[in-house]
Amino acid sequence: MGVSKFLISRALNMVLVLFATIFITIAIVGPTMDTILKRSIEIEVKASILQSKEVMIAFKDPKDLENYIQLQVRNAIESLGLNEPWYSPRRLWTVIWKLITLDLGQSYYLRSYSGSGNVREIILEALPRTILLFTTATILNSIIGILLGVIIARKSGSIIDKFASTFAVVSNSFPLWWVGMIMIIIFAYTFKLFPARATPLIPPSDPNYPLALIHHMILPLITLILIGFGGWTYVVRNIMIGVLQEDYITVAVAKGTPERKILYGHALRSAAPPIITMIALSSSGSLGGAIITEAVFDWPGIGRLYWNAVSVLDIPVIIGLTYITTIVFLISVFIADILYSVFDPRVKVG
Amino acid sequence: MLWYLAGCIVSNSLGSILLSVKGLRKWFPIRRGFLDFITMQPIRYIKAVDKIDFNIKKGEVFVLAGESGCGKTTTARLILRSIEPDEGSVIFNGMNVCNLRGEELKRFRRLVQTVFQDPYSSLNPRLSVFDILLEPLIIHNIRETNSERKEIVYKAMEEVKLTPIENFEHRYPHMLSGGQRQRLAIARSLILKPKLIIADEPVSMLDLSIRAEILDLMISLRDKYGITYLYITHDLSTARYIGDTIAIMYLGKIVEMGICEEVLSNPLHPYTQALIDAVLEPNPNNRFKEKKVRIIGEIPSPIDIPNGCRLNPRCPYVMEKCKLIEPPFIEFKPSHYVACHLLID
Amino acid sequence: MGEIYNLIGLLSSFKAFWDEYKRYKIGILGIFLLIILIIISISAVILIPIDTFKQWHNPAYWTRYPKAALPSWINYFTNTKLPEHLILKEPLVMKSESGVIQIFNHIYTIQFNYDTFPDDFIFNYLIKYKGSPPLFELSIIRPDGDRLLLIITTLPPKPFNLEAYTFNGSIYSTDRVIRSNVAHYLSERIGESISIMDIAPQFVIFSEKPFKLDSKVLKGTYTFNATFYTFDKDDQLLTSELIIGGKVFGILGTDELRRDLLIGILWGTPVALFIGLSVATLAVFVGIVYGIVSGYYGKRLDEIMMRINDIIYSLPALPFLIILAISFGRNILLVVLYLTVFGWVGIAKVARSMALQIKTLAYIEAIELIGASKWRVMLKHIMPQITPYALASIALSVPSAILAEAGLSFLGLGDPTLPTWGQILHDAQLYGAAARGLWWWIIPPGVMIAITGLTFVFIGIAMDTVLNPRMRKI
Amino acid sequence: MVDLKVENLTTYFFTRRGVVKAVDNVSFNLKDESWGIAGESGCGKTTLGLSLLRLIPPPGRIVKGSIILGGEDLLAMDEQTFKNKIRWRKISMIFQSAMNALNPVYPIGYQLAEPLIYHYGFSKNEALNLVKDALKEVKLNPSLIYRYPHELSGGMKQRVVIAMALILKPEIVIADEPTTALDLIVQSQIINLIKRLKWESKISFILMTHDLSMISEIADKVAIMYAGKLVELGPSEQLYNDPKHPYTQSLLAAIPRLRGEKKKLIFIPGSPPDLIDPPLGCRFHPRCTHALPICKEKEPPITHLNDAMVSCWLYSE
Repeated sequence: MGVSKFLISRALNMVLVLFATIFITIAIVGPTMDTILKRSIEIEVKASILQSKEVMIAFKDPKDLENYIQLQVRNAIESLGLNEPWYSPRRLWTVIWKLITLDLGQSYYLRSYSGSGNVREIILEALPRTILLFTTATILNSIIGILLGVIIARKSGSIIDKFASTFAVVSNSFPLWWVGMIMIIIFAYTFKLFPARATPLIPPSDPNYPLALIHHMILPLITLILIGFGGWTYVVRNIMIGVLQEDYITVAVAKGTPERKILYGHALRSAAPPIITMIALSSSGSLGGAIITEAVFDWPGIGRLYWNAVSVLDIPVIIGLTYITTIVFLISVFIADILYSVFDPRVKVG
Repeated sequence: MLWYLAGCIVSNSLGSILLSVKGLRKWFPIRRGFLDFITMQPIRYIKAVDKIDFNIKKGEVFVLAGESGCGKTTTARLILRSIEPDEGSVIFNGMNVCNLRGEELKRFRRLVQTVFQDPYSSLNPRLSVFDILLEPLIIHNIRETNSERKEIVYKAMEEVKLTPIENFEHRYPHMLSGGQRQRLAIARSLILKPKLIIADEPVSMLDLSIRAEILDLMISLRDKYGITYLYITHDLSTARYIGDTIAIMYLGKIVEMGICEEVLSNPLHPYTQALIDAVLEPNPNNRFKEKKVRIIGEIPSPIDIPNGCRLNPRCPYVMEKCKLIEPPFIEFKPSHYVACHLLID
Repeated sequence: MGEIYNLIGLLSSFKAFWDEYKRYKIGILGIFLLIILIIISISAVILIPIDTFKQWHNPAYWTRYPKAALPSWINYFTNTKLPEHLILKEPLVMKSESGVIQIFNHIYTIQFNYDTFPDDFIFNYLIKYKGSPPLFELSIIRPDGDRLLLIITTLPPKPFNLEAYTFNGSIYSTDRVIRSNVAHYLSERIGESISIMDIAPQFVIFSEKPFKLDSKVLKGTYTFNATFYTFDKDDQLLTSELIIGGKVFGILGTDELRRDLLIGILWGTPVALFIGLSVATLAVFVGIVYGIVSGYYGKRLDEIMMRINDIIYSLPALPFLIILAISFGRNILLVVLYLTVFGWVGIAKVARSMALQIKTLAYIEAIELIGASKWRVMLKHIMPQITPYALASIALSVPSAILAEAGLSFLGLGDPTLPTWGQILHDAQLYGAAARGLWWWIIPPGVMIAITGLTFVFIGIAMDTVLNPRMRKI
Repeated sequence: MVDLKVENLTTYFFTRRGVVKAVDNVSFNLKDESWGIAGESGCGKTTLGLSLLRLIPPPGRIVKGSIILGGEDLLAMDEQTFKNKIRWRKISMIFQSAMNALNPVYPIGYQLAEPLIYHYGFSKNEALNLVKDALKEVKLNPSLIYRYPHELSGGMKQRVVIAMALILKPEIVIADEPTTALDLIVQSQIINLIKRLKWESKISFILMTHDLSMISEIADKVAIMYAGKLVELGPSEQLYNDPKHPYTQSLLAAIPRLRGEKKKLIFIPGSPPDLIDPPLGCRFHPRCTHALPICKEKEPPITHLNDAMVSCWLYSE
């Protein structure tokens, strides 16, 4: 099977997974969503009726009024299709169609900085900030990890290797967000080098906002790297040690290929496919994990948005975010596949 | 009791046909991706075994020889019904193996046993020698009491000279040498008193110095219990050492078949001839001359099988006809069959 | 293929495995830590009454404890000795009678050698009386011999409907009477009248003379004397308790909600071990069975099963955990279930690939051709080979389960009936502990999470090194 | 004039389980001829080959001995000199499995060009042109330089690996089981290729294999290795027609023949020893049918018989 065929089949697979994910999300939040929606419609309808005096006057008997309200509520529910269960084809199709067209609806409570309640706008406002922080961290981590991993793989068993491996294992065992709290104690409380909250105090419209954002980003970034690069180094080291045991490395040594060329050419090139996959997966995987980290640093990205949405149960925002996160994840998987086929000439998946 | 009697019957009726393979065919479809399915790509096949016929007589060693990928192992699997054929039949002892179900199939499994190439992976590493030999008895529910079963196991161990028994019965496979493992594998195949043992390259992974031991063991068991062997190999020298009848396979077809000694000393098919040329002999004079290599290149993939005679792109004697028509399988001399256009006219 | 076979051979007995395992220092260290964690868990369960941990989320239970107090060992490292929070329950008891009057004395003697003043003090008592309400007097004798009468009062009368009245009284240092008495004492000493509104009794009582704003603490022995005069022979002073509010408390200090962090940390251990081990075991079990069935049966079933696996793998785990916790509840067993749902996927993949490898080994075909059923092959000939791997992956899955649970708890989605390390950190975050520098509230839970994780990582790495010949040096 | 003198070469692996005595006091002398080193699996052939290239992976180490090529002791050289002057330039190697000896992510042309680039400083394009010639020499189409290893058949890969070993025109080429995993007919093709190279380019091959028949196709002199030791060595004719050591005799009698009279094969009972704890005295004695009491106690000395040398008590006084 050729590369293009391989990629097309991966793309089809991606779409399939995406739909399954949406379905599962709806299935989990669907029932909750329905009750909440119905209740809020009821309140809305009641409020609008009780506010308008003309309607009130028209009814003499409170029973009639009650019946009228019930009727209006039922109409409203029916017009939204809420009388059918969440799994009815019509409603599923509406939701899926809306998701495909990226029409993520209106939020219940949350608003964007500009005051808009459009879910897509709210998410698109937060997404770049998360990408700014976490993608930068992933890129820096992978660079440090690859360089360091290659060096210690060559000296596997040495003191520096043991030290680095231990650091990797130990640093990976601490919760990232906990380290974040410690970093705040050290650098924001004790030494007062960085602000404790990562959200800049000036409004986003201010021209200095991007600069302020970067200043506030330094502490979370340092934390992400401190905790992250060890793991990267360790994984790269392990892959490299495996590759360095291959016969073709011995052959390269025998041929007189300089060591640098062996490490960064032969070995790293062969180790590239899994490493590339790892970069792609972890740069998107971090979006999901961002929730807690952003909560600790109060970083105004999608993680904190997700957290806010969950705290007030803003279901449209939750679904929208889950959807966007999954899309980003799947796209990275797809990119990883493409890169894999670029770096590994053997790629042939049946 | 039946299994015991069966052995006696066999020894009395040497020469009659035990296993008959007729028009056996197995094409493996190549897995199509989702995309191939949509674009209506035709299904392509690996033509592993493409209509072969042969008979194995009771008590003989029938050799199926050929290079890797020629379909010999697939043939064995078809006979064992480890995979289902697309076409053709396998008649064993009067029953059509392809139609067996349930208890009948289980009985068949008891009568036909296998010995594999790799003595390292063909034994469950978690079981001791004793347990490995006990396993078939448990599966087939042979003899009720433990002491009776123990007796059978010990007897099998003695048979293959895994003695003294107390030294071996509690060992695990990794504590045995390659030769001992292969003897254990033979003991396991023997324990159900089979009529046919299919041995797939049983010595090719063993060191030279112990190969003869295994081959001799196999022959002695044949003489003692009248067991029939289907011996699968790429090594014509051991084939000659142990075989009675030989069939040479190339790309899913049998190209030549006959008495072992006859085929190997008077090969008729160019492929057989080339194979025999290629066999190495320990002779210091060889180093002064080039080896004769009659056919060129390497075996093509069994997906893209050439039209006509399958050997035609590599054959030194190729004729126009060879590229168009598949040669029939004829009895060129008494009991010596061959499929080659050169011999038809 | 050969590798996996050798591996299985190597591990054919537990002893062989252990001989190999114990060569790895890291593995020994892991087991050592595990034993410590188990000891902590057992002692937590035995030593700390279950009531205590059930009260974890009940603020009323913790009122006698200080607010956000540092751990008491901090005094060894600083020049200024901070007062320890004292909860004294064993006074010197004296009892005398004169006629119908009984006099109960509870005398607390404390050495107060700290450099800063206590926060406050509280005196609690429990008295039972039948007759006229008893008279109560609380006084203090300072190291310089001054005696201060803090309060003298009559207890409330016995309700008519009761035969005997058990009265639970509390005297706070902030009580108006005390402030007034102390103000009186102070104005006598400095010759100025003091408004009782300006008085914080502890700053006077524990201060050096002359009483100035920057006066230091008067170090020495303080005697609190509580005297009760009762008027019936059956009247009894049951218990009393003197709390000197300090700035340091216990081994780990307290949090903003006055909870003793030591209790939270100790009780967190068995909870974390339970969650970690049960999630890991369940996930590995499900993953292995799933993987073996998928790998061994192969073909279409495998295809379907692996697609399902892919889908779960692609779900963003934490968002979904949050959704699940909100939609279905956050009982500890449910949390275990949620974490399992996301935990088995990777293991199933590995188990499947191992099953596929083992399936290609000739002995599987051999046993099939002898006539063994599919179940027999899976249970007797595939499963045991994967078991050692399963044990290693259980060990390696524990840390991620613990981290995930801690994360959920940190977001406030943990089981609200249990103290967990994640929840302690959640509260710390809620009260801005990091930005306020309350390090003792943050460091121990994180360190415990890491140590517990490391324990299993160490064990897992050692097992994995034994099991994975490629990583092992000859 | 090639003159390789290996004396008392000893290579051990220092493992956790103990010291694996993979190559123990091996001596031979190669002069403008091809050698075959025969031995069963695990006898130390590959380690011997890697020792000659000083490529023993840790925890292995050359413990003692000397390898003298053209008067220079290769083991006394510093690594840089050895790398620049000897390895691949004078001694190269055809590695055991062609599949694993080629890096899957580089086109084969580049892999063949590397020695030219790093030893002689050719530019990549110049080197690739020379590679094309080298491919022609092993009967491969020069256009293959842009192909990746997985696109070639087994026989082609084997030819590529041979071309790689020859690219710097070395004096000595070590071939470690050069035809394992190849089909019979392809094996003959490769043997013919090696023969032609030997005749035309005057390269001395050191062929290491378990297959005595294959050695007879190429080697002028043969050494038989058992459990890390050389037990017998001598000219081909001598060794095949009149083997001295009981091990050699048994090995030859264990080979099934396709031609000539059908003889009963013999086998050697038992299995080769563990090299961590080899038997005292002669390492072959537990499997030897001619074993004398002294064989269990003292290692046999080397006895010269005509052109051959044998290490066996049967031939020594």
